[in-house]
Amino acid sequence: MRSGPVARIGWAVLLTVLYLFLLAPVIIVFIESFDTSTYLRFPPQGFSLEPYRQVFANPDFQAGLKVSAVTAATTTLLALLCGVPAALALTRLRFRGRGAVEAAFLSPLLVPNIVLGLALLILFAPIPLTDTYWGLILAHLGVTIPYVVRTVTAALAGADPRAEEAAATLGAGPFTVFRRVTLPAIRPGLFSGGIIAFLLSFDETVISLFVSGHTVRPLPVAVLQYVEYRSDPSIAALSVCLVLLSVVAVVLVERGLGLRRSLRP
Amino acid sequence: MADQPAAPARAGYLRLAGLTKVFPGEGGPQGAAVAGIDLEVAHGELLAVLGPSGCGKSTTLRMIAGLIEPSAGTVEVGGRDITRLPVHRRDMGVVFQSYALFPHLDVFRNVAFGLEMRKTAKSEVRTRVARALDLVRLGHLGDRRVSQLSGGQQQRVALARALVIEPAVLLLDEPLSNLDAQLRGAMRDEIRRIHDETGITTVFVTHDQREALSMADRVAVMNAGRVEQLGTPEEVYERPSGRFTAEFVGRANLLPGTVTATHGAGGGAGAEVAIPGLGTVRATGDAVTPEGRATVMLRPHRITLRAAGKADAGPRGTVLSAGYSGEVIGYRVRAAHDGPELEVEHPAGAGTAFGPGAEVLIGWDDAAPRLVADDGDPA
Amino acid sequence: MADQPAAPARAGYLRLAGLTKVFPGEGGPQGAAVAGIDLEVAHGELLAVLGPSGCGKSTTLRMIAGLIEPSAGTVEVGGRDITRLPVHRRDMGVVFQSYALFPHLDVFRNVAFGLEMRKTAKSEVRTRVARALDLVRLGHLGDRRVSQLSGGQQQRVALARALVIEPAVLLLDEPLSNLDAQLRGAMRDEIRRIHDETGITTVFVTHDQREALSMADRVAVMNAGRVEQLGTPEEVYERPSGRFTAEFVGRANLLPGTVTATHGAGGGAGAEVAIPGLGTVRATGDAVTPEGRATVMLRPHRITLRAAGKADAGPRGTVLSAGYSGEVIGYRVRAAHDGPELEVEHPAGAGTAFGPGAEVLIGWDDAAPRLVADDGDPA
Amino acid sequence: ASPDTADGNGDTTTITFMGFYGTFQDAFTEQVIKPFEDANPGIKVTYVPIQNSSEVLAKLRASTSRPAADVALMDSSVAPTANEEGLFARLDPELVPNLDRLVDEAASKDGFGPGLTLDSLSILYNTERVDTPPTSWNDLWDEEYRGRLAMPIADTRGVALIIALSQILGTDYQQDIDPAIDRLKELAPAVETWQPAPDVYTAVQSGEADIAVGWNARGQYYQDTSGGVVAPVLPEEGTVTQINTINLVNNSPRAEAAQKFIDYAISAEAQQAFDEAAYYAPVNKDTELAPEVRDRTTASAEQQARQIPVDWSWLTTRYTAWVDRIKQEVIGG
Amino acid sequence: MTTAVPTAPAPAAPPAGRLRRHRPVLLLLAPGALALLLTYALPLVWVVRMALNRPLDGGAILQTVTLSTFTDVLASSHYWNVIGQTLQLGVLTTVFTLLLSYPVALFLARTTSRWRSLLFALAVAPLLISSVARTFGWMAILGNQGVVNKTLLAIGVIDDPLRLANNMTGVVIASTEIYMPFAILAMLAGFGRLDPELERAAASLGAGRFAVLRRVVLPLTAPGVLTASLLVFVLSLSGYVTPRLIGGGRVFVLATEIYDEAMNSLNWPVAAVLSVLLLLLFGLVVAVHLWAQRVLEARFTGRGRSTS
Ligand SMILES: Nc1ncnc2c1ncn2[C@@H]1O[C@H](COP(=O)(O)OP(=O)(O)OP(=O)(O)O)[C@@H](O)[C@H]1O
Ligand SMILES: Nc1ncnc2c1ncn2[C@@H]1O[C@H](COP(=O)(O)OP(=O)(O)OP(=O)(O)O)[C@@H](O)[C@H]1O
Ligand SMILES: [Mg+2]
Ligand SMILES: [Mg+2]
Repeated sequence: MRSGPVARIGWAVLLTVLYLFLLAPVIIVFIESFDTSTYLRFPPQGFSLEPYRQVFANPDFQAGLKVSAVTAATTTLLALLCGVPAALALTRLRFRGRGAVEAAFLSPLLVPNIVLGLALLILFAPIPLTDTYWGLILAHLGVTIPYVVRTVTAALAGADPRAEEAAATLGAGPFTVFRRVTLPAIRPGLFSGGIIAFLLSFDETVISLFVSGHTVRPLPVAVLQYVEYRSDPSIAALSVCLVLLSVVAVVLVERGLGLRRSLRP
Repeated sequence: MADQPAAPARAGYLRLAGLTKVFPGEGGPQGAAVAGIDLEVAHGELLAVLGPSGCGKSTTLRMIAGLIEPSAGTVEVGGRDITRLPVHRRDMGVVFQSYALFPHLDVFRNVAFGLEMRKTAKSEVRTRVARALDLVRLGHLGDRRVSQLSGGQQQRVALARALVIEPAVLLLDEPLSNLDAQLRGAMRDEIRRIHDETGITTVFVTHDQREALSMADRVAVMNAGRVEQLGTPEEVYERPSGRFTAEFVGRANLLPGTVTATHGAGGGAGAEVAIPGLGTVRATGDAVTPEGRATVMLRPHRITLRAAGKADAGPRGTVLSAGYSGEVIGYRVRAAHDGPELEVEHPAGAGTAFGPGAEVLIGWDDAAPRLVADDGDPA
Repeated sequence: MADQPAAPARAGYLRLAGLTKVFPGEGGPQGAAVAGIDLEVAHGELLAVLGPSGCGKSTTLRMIAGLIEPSAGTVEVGGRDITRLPVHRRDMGVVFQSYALFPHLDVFRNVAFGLEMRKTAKSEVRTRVARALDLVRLGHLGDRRVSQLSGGQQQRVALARALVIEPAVLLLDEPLSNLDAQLRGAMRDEIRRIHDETGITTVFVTHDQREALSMADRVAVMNAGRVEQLGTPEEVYERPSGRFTAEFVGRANLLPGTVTATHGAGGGAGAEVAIPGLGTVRATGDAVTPEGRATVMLRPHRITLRAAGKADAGPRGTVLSAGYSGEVIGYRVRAAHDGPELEVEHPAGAGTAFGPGAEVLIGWDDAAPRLVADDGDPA
Repeated sequence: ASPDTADGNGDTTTITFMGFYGTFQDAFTEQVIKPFEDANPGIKVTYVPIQNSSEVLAKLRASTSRPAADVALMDSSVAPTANEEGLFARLDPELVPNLDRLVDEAASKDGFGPGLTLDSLSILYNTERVDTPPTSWNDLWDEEYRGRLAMPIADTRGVALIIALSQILGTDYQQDIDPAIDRLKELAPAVETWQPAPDVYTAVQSGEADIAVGWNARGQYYQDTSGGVVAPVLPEEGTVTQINTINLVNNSPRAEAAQKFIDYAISAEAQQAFDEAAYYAPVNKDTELAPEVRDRTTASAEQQARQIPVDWSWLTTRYTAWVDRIKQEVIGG
Repeated sequence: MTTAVPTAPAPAAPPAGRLRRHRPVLLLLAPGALALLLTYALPLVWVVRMALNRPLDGGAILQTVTLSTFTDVLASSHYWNVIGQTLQLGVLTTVFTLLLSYPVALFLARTTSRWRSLLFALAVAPLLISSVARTFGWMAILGNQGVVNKTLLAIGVIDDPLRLANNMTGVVIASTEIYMPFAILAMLAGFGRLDPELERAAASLGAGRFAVLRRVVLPLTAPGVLTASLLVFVLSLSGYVTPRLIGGGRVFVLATEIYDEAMNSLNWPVAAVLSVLLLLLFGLVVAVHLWAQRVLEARFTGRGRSTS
């Protein structure tokens, strides 16, 4: 359909402005990350890679990175182990209360993280699971499983159940069908779900704030606490690193199931 | 064609007895999706299951394959009850409407899948897959990705995959419905050829009259979960048992009238029926109500129209509309002034064509009129 | 474009001149999606645009409607150039293939939409919508939700919505392709009836030969962005200008041979062509190459087969396969031993049927053979 | 989670110390822990950084049977609670001889952990952007500073400010703080931020705010690192001392090593090293600070003269209520 | 068709049979269900239990069953102020997020540009970027010395810095940006009915650009907008990082109060009560949403409307 040049240009300008708004913090953080001053100032006072060096030299960040990586990896693995079978049951089996079960599996998405964080603190503190790897992993598991269930469910819905039936008619038992037909078909979804779970866990801040401590302190908490005391370019540099991590994840997810299907709310 | 010398007298190899499926939460106006089907398919026979959308064809086929658990009834193959056998232990080749090829495997591996499940030796797998691919004329495409194949080729891979395991029974669910007209004709011949070469007992589901009639040894016409009629293509087309079959298998003028005389019995039965606007029509068949009423079926292409001279005798009519379609001209004709409206098909090109309003003489092939039980269930 | 007795002498009401569309980034092997179309549609005429998938039918229609901007060429209605007019200012009723009904409005509001855009008075909207709904026989369903309608009903709502604004031109894009066979026949008659009642100039796009031939006043056969032939249904079917039209509009045996004699000229031209296996065939038409070669078109249903006695003269053949489909039996016949393979269609039921292997005598209707220019572009 | 290497190989004992996060950690590790470890090869100190005293309290509560630390820092406004709950143990004067050498404010009356650092509330200002430096608490109300104030007072700083204001207004904070609260309410519209991020010192340095209240020690530290842009002022009316106490965690299996460490931390030697780096006033009478440093801490004679006395153990019971009042009446009002 | 059936005729599935049939379901659901029980259901029960305790001075907890903590909290005008600010933040953020996301979602739903994937990724990728990092970026943009004020001061548009940070304004601006990707995704998912053919149909019937937008696009996209509004509202009600870092200490929302009570005041019962209140607020919002969705859905399907 054709539209006048004024409308077209106006529309383009509006979209550009909106995209700029959306990307503003990332752009600014990127610019600031090369500054030479000891606190954030605009415009930047100079150009240096020193902030990046500081990030990698900071023992808190190093420790946080390790905690976050270990936690996210373990959480992802467990979330897949819990979420994939559930998604299978939800898409491939007929049983009474299926809708309710699905709602239950997705419902943690509707509970505020701050409440979940407090709840986990109250539950974990006496055990004591706070400030431990397992506490952190369990805490993250609750919020990542729904995402895995959702992406894998989407992948399963997209995979033709007829192919599974065909395999059965060709003599494949249920487990063989899963291994030889279902699994290859949902691999992109599994992959995307895993990446998203990893990133969610890696970036999780609020819940971690409650259940982590100084022995096991994940990176975002370390960053938040750092930001509460200092705002130097190294924190911008760290943010840029986190952004890059996300970009890598986005690319990987897009290669897998596709962003759109993976992130559907 | 004619009357089926092909249908062997052997007892049914595949037998369905009282096969029924009620889906949970169903049982509304229609009741069961499949409502007690009894059917025997002879060894080596090709049976078509023909019926409108939603009549339960796929459900029946899937119960045979073991993909749906029947609510009641049994499935037997070669005298063995397999009703409770899980899918992967039945020996059935299934070709799905959507083909359901494994997208992550190439053509060769798709076809080999069933043999691998049977732990067939590598070398034997190779030769048998090659043979199956040759059978469907895809010998050269073994290492193609499934996504690189055309619809017709995919269809043939699905067929090869089902055939290579040499199943006891081959089941096809509307295998041609995704193909375009051209390809469909070719695949029709192909499936029939393969069936004749392999001799595998085959059940195949379709809602396309043409497909069923041209391919099958026998046709089971289904409607609302039941088998309406089971017979050779010609039986089903020429001697439909009821209104549903008459109208679903080809087009039909169904003309109610009053029986004035009957004669003969069984296959040779016939009657004379007075039809308003058409006079008395001699028809074969014995479907006469106790009250002496009957419905006569006249296929549109068995009716002839001639330009009506003033003096000509015989039933007359007025052309309401004429539609040219190359091969034939389709007319709608009103018999007499207030008689029934008839559909008529004339070969086009040769002879005269009539425009709307033309007065015509209506005639028909003597063998054409056929009595049909009016089961009051129009298609 | 042959001679057009049916086309009225009035000047074109809708005129396309050099209409062309090249999609950005296109221009590959095929070049333009629409490659310079000249077409005139008379006031009140119903023109069918017939062609295979992807030939540019929709693109053409959308350029007429203003939904796609042409790369070149003009669109005129009633002598006024509207090529640059935005969609909503053109006065065209469009029926989309997917119907494109507004799901958030009920039937009445869907139909009323166009009138509301024209700020028609409330009371007038009411009467005109009611009239349009009556025209498509949906008068009783005004307050239904669109999702509660069957496919055929939705189709009729779309039609009413386009008609109610009394557009200068009505454009239909494969309006019947989503309907099942039964409904399709009925809607075909319906659209023709409505066209005859309203007299609105109509262009309608289809890839279904039968639809185009039976409904349209004239048919434009399109291929690869161009109009191959424009003519009445009969012209297009009986006297195709080239191989593409011959094969796309109906099925055809195309038999190459050597011209032994020609006679007549213009409409009365003819030739004798020697065809291996069939002998010498008299055909109408003048499509003869300078080298004296020609291609003869023989429609399958114009060929007759007879059981061949030992002594019978005339071309012979062997039946390769036979397919029953109720109305007709389709044969594949090999002429002589090494002659061309012929498709033949016989009316079923009456007369004899042949099984594979039968020896037959091949004959044809004298008026049937037709010379066709071999443009070397098989459908 | 608690390192339990005490019985590992007899010769090394590792004690866990919970201290504040940030620059405090840097200075304390460098000036106190390292020399201590050098002097006592058998003892290692692990520094567990925490955000604030509440966190220490929460952590210790959660780990009463197997304490998460052996030694912990705690603000004197919170410490009495921990003492009362039995989270901390009384010190053995035999093992901590330096207890005798403490200044009065730092000395513990009931035998629990003594003060480790003395600090006081001050006014911070940006020397580049403020023409007339503030000298008095009353200057905060000056029209000139309107909209340029950073007042992070929803914590101990607010409590200290109330006490200072009560002193100025001539009321007794143990009786009635309404006047002080009312005075703060007047200030509310002029405040730019109640919770500068990252913190006041940076906010003043960057110019996000020009005037702020903050702790003197960190203010002095930032004066150095900002090249004089940030300047702390100890107001002429005097100020309130804030004390961080160093405590022995109850049930610590390494109580002896822990008390050895505490003794060292409050020794004149450690105090001098640490305070010269971090600008706290020393708790040990014997500490001799370099004069230029001493003048910038509360230990200066001038400041000593103007100390506003505070009863922290009394205040413990009111602390939360006061903070709530600040939040609800001053900030939220 | 008289076939002797060797196996027993299948009676209505006996209990054992039912278990057998349901065993795969139970096996597949078990790990996930267990994990969610442990990490989600159980903690929530614990919070509710904690809310029935009483706080004692200095952070000790009296184990009891009483609603007095609830009544204390609800009697305090401060907490009503907190709830009010929470709602204010939620509503403002939701409105702005929807307004700014709608054009982007519409654009992404309709564009056929070959940059489509990239533009889509740019619009939703921030979702996967740590919100701490993004909030930090906004601190650098909105502050008195931030990018906006520095720029405007430099070009002389303003004399005094705009107060964009350390208040509700700043929190709303940053939150809007942070939740935009969520809104865009939710809208895109809900724009399924937005068939471009419908817009063309409307245009062919004489609808100009604006009429198409108002009469066709808006009603058709309403379900997507509704879903997005629920999502954003719910997310912004519980946002913690942004109010904390940009709120300047004067934006009190339930999330920050819960954190302060739990981690600084060590007042777990009050924190739990606030959490329960937040959950109730959520429940209310979700209920309203479901109702609105049903109403909207009825418009498309005609369900819930008696058709004569
Ligand atoms: N899984 C199911 N749950 C509930 N009802 C079903 C299910 N599968 C099919 N049905 C219903 O059972 C009836 C028969 O369906 P079936 O698929 O067998 O029809 P069909 O003859 O194959 O039709 P088509 O030609 O459209 O494929 C239909 O009414 C259908 O709605
Ligand atoms: N928006 C577009 N961008 C690029 N190419 C297009 C676009 N629309 C159509 N085409 C191409 O233009 C050619 C003609 O398309 P068009 O839709 O007109 O075909 P059609 O005859 O209507 O086919 P069908 O019967 O399948 O609807 C096709 O090759 C198609 O791929
Ligand atoms: Mg089916
Ligand atoms: Mg098209």
